[in-house]
Amino acid sequence: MPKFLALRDAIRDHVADGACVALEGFTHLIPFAAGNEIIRQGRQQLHLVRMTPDLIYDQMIGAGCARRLTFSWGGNPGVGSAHRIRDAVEQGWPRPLELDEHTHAGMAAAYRAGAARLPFGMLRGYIGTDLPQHNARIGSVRCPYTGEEIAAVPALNPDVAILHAQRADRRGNVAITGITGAAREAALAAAKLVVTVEEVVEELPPAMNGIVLPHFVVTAIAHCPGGAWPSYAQGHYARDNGFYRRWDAIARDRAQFTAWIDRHVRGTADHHAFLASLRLAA
Amino acid sequence: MPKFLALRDAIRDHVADGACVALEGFTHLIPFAAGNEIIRQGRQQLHLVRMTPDLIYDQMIGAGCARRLTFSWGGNPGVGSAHRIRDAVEQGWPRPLELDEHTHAGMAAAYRAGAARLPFGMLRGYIGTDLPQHNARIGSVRCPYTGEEIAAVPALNPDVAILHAQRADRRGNVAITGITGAAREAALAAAKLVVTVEEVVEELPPAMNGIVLPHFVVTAIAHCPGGAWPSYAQGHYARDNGFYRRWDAIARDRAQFTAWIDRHVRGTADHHAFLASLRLAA
Amino acid sequence: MSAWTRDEMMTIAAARLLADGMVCFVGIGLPGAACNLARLTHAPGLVLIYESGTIGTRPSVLPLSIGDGELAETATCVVPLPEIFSDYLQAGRIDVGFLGAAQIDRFGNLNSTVIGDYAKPRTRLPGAGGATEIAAHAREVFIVMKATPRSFVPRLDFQTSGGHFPGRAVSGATGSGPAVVVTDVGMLRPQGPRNELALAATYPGIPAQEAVAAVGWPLAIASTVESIAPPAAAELEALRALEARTAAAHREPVRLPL
Amino acid sequence: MSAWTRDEMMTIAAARLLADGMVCFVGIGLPGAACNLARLTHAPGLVLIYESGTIGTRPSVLPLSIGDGELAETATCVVPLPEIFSDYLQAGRIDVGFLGAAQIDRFGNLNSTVIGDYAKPRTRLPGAGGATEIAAHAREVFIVMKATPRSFVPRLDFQTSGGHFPGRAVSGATGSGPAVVVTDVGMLRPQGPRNELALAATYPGIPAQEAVAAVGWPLAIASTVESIAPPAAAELEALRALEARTAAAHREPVRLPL
Repeated sequence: MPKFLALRDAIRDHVADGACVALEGFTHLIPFAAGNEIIRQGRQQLHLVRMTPDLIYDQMIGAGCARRLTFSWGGNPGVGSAHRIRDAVEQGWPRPLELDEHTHAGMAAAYRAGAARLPFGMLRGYIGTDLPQHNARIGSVRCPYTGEEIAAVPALNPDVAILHAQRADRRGNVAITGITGAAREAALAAAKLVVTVEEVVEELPPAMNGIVLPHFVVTAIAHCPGGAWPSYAQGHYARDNGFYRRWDAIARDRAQFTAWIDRHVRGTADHHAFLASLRLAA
Repeated sequence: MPKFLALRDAIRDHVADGACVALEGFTHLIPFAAGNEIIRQGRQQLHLVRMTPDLIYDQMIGAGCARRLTFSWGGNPGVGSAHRIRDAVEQGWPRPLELDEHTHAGMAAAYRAGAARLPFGMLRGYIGTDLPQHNARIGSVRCPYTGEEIAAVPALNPDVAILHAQRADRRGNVAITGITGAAREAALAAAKLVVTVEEVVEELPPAMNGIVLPHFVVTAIAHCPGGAWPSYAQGHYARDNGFYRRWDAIARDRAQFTAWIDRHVRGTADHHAFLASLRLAA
Repeated sequence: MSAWTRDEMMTIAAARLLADGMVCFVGIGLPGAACNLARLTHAPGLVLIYESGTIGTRPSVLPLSIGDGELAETATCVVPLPEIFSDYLQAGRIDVGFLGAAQIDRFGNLNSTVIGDYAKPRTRLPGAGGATEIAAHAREVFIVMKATPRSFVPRLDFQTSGGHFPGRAVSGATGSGPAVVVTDVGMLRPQGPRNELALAATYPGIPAQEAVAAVGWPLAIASTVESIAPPAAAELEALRALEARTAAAHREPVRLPL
Repeated sequence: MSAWTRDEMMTIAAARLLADGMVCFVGIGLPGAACNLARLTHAPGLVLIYESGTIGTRPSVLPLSIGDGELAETATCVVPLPEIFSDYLQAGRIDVGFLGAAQIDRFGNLNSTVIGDYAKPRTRLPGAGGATEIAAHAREVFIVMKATPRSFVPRLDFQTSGGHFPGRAVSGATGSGPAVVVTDVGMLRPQGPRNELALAATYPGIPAQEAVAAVGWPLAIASTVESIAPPAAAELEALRALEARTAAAHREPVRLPL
């Protein structure tokens, strides 16, 4: 049965320095509030895992939380570069970032293997690419029936996965509607699962084949409305495409980035105060 | 784009003697009408694949359609034996039946591998069981990272999968609600997919995360109301548990079984006539 | 409330083993009755998972199959069967797996495949289904079977699912194997270095000798044998009401979809 | 209708390559515009799949990301991302995969990973995303890129995705590789035994020399060079309306969820 905690307490209790952490959500339901809280609490040396390290990891990496990144696409979707990730890779600022780089198909196979507690995933992948020359973790396995060589990746089993979802019920079942990416797989692959939600309801709407993470796979739930902003929560609020565009200028410059993080993230007590401070600045 | 056909034509065009055929649906949405039509058309030497060869394969095997069975559990759920399957295995009546026997977890891995066009599936399975001693297709693979030995099964890629579903739209998208078992995986693993549906609608209800087989994976659709009886179609009709119980007596005896098949299946023109003949007999 | 039957005692004894909040992989028949009885009495937060893919299902009557429509309608969610086996069972998320079988041996190994030779069986049984991997990966396995010398045998004709077989510890099985065998004449639990099943609990009015006689191998008696309390009125009432609702529901004629 | 721009010609030329009913794996930017334009004009039955998991999506405006909410709302269904890659792309169910990149070489190999050395890059690019497996397994690959000598290079700094690389036939790639590269100065197609890209089509008023000058390797000219018809009024109108709707939608301020 998950605990219902304030986000501050959920992060304090479940994200340790040096931990392997996956904040997932593919464009949709990205747990930005949780990422900000990790920055606020000054976590260090994290091994961050995420298929698409976009703004959320740009912020965390720029704020100095990470030492290592497992990923398959890192940029600002539809806009351009993730400038803070670039700076960490190109210049080692604010600290060097070790890369464990994959393709989407490879990451998906690795999460799936992790969710099933298999030691590796496989795919017909990494064909015609230089990636395996630079990542020794990309391997292969021989089919015991056909003799074919199939690409392999080690299972991903983060210490903790963090998701944002639309709603949880009082027992801690978590329901998600819309694009999930590999969020379900990452959630089930992790040793612990922390979820921020838009609302806590008495009873979830009948799900039938909908996506529900049953309460016994959830470690902690934090009620955090707006927790996916500037990404979106289907049925609650839309993606703030304007902010994604504006982020390009904020993140391009170290000083400007740090001022933004200091003022809006480190300078606020929680996600509500963060959003209020942004509204004030707008 | 799938063709909309009469069930008779769909079976005639897509199920050849000797083919490898998977009629899937786990307790729910079992394509009984399609099975009956295969019997009616006198198909022979089929390699039947199904996790749970229950009444539908009891009928097809008793009617002499099959030479080989890939499966993981064969019985009358909650009632007892599948008498016709037993007779084929124990006495070779009406013809011998070769078994390719697995566990549910193994079949699921094999369908999943088939759907992904991987040559094999893997699982932490077949532990503490004599099955691998009797099925040479159950193998193993060594993890390239940990050195662990993991059970392997060859991918299942039937020539044709047959499902029953609640509804299709005019473009041939097929929507399923409720228990699916491994039906989606079997459908995507097969070279061709034939679906019988309760209704054809102009537009499907908004699906979001619901289960839809998009039209480009569907080969043919036959409108066949009641096509899952005596199993059920969630939202349309309930499982006829009474018939499952009555089947035990019908199937126990070769002559009685044959008389039933001759009268109700071979003696009727189509599924509607089949149901009418049963109502008359009741 | 009339006197209880042995079948009722067996189901109630099995139900009592389930603590609130446990995640159970449920089979059909006796296990289903025990799990649902527990849910309707002392363990309302019991999570029932059926291999059909229904998670957290709360049926008001016992299903005939493991995939009846009510299981889907009352579930927290319905997931594809492959996920149940890979992401729940294999991933170690099942507290208790319930199993029955045609034959059991003294180490809790089970046969549900054939009587006689595999290639030319005297009786072909349904086969493994989910049992092999439940036996391997559920944290604990509870077995519910009526005891007879024909089913509690010195040697299985075929081993479908592993109990405390030699080498279990290095086999890749992640669960701890059978914790209890609930029968109609008492409960057996593994003991000693080889985890041999021994009579560990008796029911009121059913002496240990009856259990010994019902088991086809020389049944060991545990050093301490628990005396199980008789069914409480509330337990019997709940079980009988469940069975009456079930019988009524299954008697209801289903119209042909014509 | 005003005169067309080269970007419009490029998008319209790409859109024309798509036949009704094709199943397309769509990227963001130019490919998304081309696919949606085709869907809104001559190919209403085009099936658009985004790697976010949306199948058969019909957005009224172009999304900024590949996972905007409208893609989910207008989709036939939304499936988990792993299924898109395993059961659709890897399974060979995608007719056309659209790709762009930072660099392309004469065999249609693509770089979207780094400029400079991988370990110490001059410019770190976003990386592969879905591209590597799209390049391998889509039945055909259509590339859409503006041509400049900086992007059409003799030698890639890093090969992210394979075009007609040596050994493709035995590499396990199940698709046939790049069929066309649509640029703003003409279209290239592979030719000859080594499948080297050659100028295969020109746009009205843009001579072959412009294409040759825009490409950083000595560009071959195909034996027959097709002359592409100028944008029709209906095409231009549909494209401009789509872009105007998109700009208006993206201009709409989003209220902070506070």
